[in-house]
Amino acid sequence: MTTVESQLRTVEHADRGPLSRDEMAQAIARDIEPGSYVNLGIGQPTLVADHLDGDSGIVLHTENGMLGMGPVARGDAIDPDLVNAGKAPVTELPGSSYFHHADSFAMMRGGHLDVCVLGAFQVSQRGDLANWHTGAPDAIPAVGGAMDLAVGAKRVFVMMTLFAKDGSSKLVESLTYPVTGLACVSRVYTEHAVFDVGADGVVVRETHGTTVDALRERLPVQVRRLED
Amino acid sequence: MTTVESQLRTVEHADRGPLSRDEMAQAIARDIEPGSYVNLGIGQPTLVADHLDGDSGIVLHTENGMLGMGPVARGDAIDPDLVNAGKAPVTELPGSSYFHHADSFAMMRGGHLDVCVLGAFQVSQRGDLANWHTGAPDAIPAVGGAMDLAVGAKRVFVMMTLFAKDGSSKLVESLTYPVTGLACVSRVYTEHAVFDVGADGVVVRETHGTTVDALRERLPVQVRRLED
Amino acid sequence: MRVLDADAAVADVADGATVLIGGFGTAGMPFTLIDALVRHGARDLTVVSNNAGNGSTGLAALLAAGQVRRMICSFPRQVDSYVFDDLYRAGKVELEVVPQGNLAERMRAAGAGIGAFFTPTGYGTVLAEGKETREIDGRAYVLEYPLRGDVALIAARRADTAGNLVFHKTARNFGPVMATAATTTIAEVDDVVDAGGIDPEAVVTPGIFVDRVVAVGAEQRIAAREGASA
Amino acid sequence: MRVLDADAAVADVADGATVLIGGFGTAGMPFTLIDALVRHGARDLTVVSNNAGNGSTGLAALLAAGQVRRMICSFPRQVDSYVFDDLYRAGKVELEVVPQGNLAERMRAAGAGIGAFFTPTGYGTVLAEGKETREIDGRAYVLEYPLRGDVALIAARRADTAGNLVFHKTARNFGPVMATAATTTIAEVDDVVDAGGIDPEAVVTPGIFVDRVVAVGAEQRIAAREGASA
Repeated sequence: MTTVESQLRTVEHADRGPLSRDEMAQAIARDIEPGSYVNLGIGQPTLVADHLDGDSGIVLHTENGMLGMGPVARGDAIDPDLVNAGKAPVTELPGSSYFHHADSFAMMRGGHLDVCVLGAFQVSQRGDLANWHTGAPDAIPAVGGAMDLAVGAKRVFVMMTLFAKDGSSKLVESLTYPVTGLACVSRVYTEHAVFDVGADGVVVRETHGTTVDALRERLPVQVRRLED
Repeated sequence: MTTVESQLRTVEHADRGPLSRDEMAQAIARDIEPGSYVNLGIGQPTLVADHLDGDSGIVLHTENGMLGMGPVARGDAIDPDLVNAGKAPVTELPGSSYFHHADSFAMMRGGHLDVCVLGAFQVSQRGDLANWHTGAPDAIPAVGGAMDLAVGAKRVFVMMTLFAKDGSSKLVESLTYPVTGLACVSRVYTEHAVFDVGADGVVVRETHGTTVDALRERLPVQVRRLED
Repeated sequence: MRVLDADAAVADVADGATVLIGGFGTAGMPFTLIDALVRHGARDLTVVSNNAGNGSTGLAALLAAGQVRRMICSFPRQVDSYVFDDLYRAGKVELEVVPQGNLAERMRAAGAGIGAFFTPTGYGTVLAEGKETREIDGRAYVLEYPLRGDVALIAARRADTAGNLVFHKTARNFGPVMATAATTTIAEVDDVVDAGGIDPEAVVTPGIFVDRVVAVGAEQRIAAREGASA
Repeated sequence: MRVLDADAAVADVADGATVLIGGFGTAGMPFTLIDALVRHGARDLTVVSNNAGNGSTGLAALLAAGQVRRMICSFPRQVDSYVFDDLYRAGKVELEVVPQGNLAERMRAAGAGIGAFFTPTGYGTVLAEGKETREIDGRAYVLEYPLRGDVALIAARRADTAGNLVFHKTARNFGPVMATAATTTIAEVDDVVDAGGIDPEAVVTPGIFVDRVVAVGAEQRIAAREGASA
């Protein structure tokens, strides 16, 4: 990841297609420093775990009260009392620890996690996040730990498709979906490109199967190159 | 203690002298219900422990992080890592538990202790407590857990002499010493009498070596009998 | 602390009570105590729990019995929350959604004697609408208040006769926090050992927070859980 | 987490830093780390600790070396706090007295991301003068703010290579809270075992809160303590 962090110019990989979900997960894994404490939320971001180097010393947190979470449990290893935030059975690694919910969320809210990876409905150019509610009037609201994760980690990465099914960009000028957290996302990984977002607006770090100029045609936000 | 709690009339023990310190401690011990969780502060109130019935199931809390504290340690039983709030070596009883300072004071502040027994410089008729600072200009201020204990327990008992060395009453209309806590004391044990204090003013529960009328001569506060 | 059977343990839960129920999904859910509360029949309950029931047992059974007037939780909607979903859509149960960490911290505040606290979680969202906010050291916070229970029903691995509890893996979740936040805390456990049978350094919930213990047995706990997933 | 020697562990403590130092009297005081901090020589420190030193070793030695500009503590005055007493009366050290539970809760808030909290402790006393107050549900509270450290120096019984800590009896006291409240937490321990060598259910301070560990050995710890009481 050192190379990525010290990256000075936007890299355009136009000679290939967009990233697959696994390749997105791999790209995120590559950007997580060895020794980091990481929360992978639920759903797609949990794929990142498959791409973490076992020797990296990266420790996974699950907000239901555990550090040192191991892979999903199978067969006899399944213990219904050992589950992740998505309530799937998991395993424990040597050096793990258990704690109660107030301590677990104090750990998150207190900024002790290095990285949190979340899915999203929308991310704004300044890093506002919408990922908990579609706003549909008949939906039963359910927030879980989404708002806590959004404001808690030192760096919040979003993993999402760049465009919704109707073709609209999920990277937006201002959120139209209900807010999860304001100015909390630092980086957005999509199949077409990786973006930094925040007070300075949107910067394209790399593209996959497209170019910055081509993206500009399709996105409702101004984007810059790293070298701009 | 059932008899004491259901007491309807003030009892005057005029045919004996004032209570000794040990008798005061015994009187307090008698008023603590079996199964109570109790903090005995530091100094004189710790004498109460010597008078608790071993079968009473009363559990002692020490604010430096322990429930189930046993007697003072002697000889080989001394462990410098196992001390009470006065930093004297103590022992642990079966069923004890250790916890950190934030948890210990959460336990106190949250009202989980049934009784706390404290010393005092002054107690006001409405139950205000002064026990942390003489107000002397050259004294180095030091509060410890006094203010936390004052506001935390369900019932705060004070154990003190009724009169200061200069003969003035330590049971007062309004505090002249710096406040530890407001309206927090429920009962005051002295060598001459036991008082209830609070919103209804001062009620004498019992006297030792004196009478209610004789106390009225010496006290700067109005006192009532239980039956008044 | 008293060791009771489940029916005796919940016998004084009053109509209209606020009941804190442990568990994250089914991990740490006190099935035996909830079953007893269904038999007891207390109504108009406000239930605080992370979820709003799974399948048809446990909290879902309490909801199905029509005993719950209001749910306070972080994540009601789940693949198997059909009992709650139907009641909610029919207008038969009220819902207050609270971010999971605020839910835990509000109960922690109740147990710790904190009058209110400023939390960054939820600031700028619909869940903070109408709430007091403040900027402190350049960060925006929402003021949240304690959440107290009349009763807490929790599940632990083991108790000793002093009421100390230890838990099992992520089934710990809300149990220790709820134990501090309720007037009366009732724990179902696999077994009860003598005082001294739990290492004082490893106690998770000190006995001061536990009023009643119901010894369920590991077998019955597993059976209840399997009933839950059936 | 890195395992270092004591001098390397404190080498980057800056002049003017806020240093949280564990211990209740000498129980849980990190003598080895404090000795290293004296050798290191960082000055103008703000030290947060329950007391203000005992005898002439540990925190008292740091004070005697003139490295402390300001003490934040609950109970400076003790039978053997003569080093602090003399410095204070000579106007060579500032003092902020904080009720013990507020001290612990302010550090807990710092570690837990709480912006401020309303506590009943201290209301109506000189220690709350000038502070914001509020009545909530009929009770009076004072608003208190987080207390953060640049560095925490604590003593624990044992670490594993994942940085998890367990403590020893009442020497636990402020250690776990301070570990959460500092940018860099340094723990001296009797020994370091492999990951897995501490029961995950019995971990008191998870490794996420521990940056550096110094393995002191039980013998050296006892020697340091005896030096302290000499």
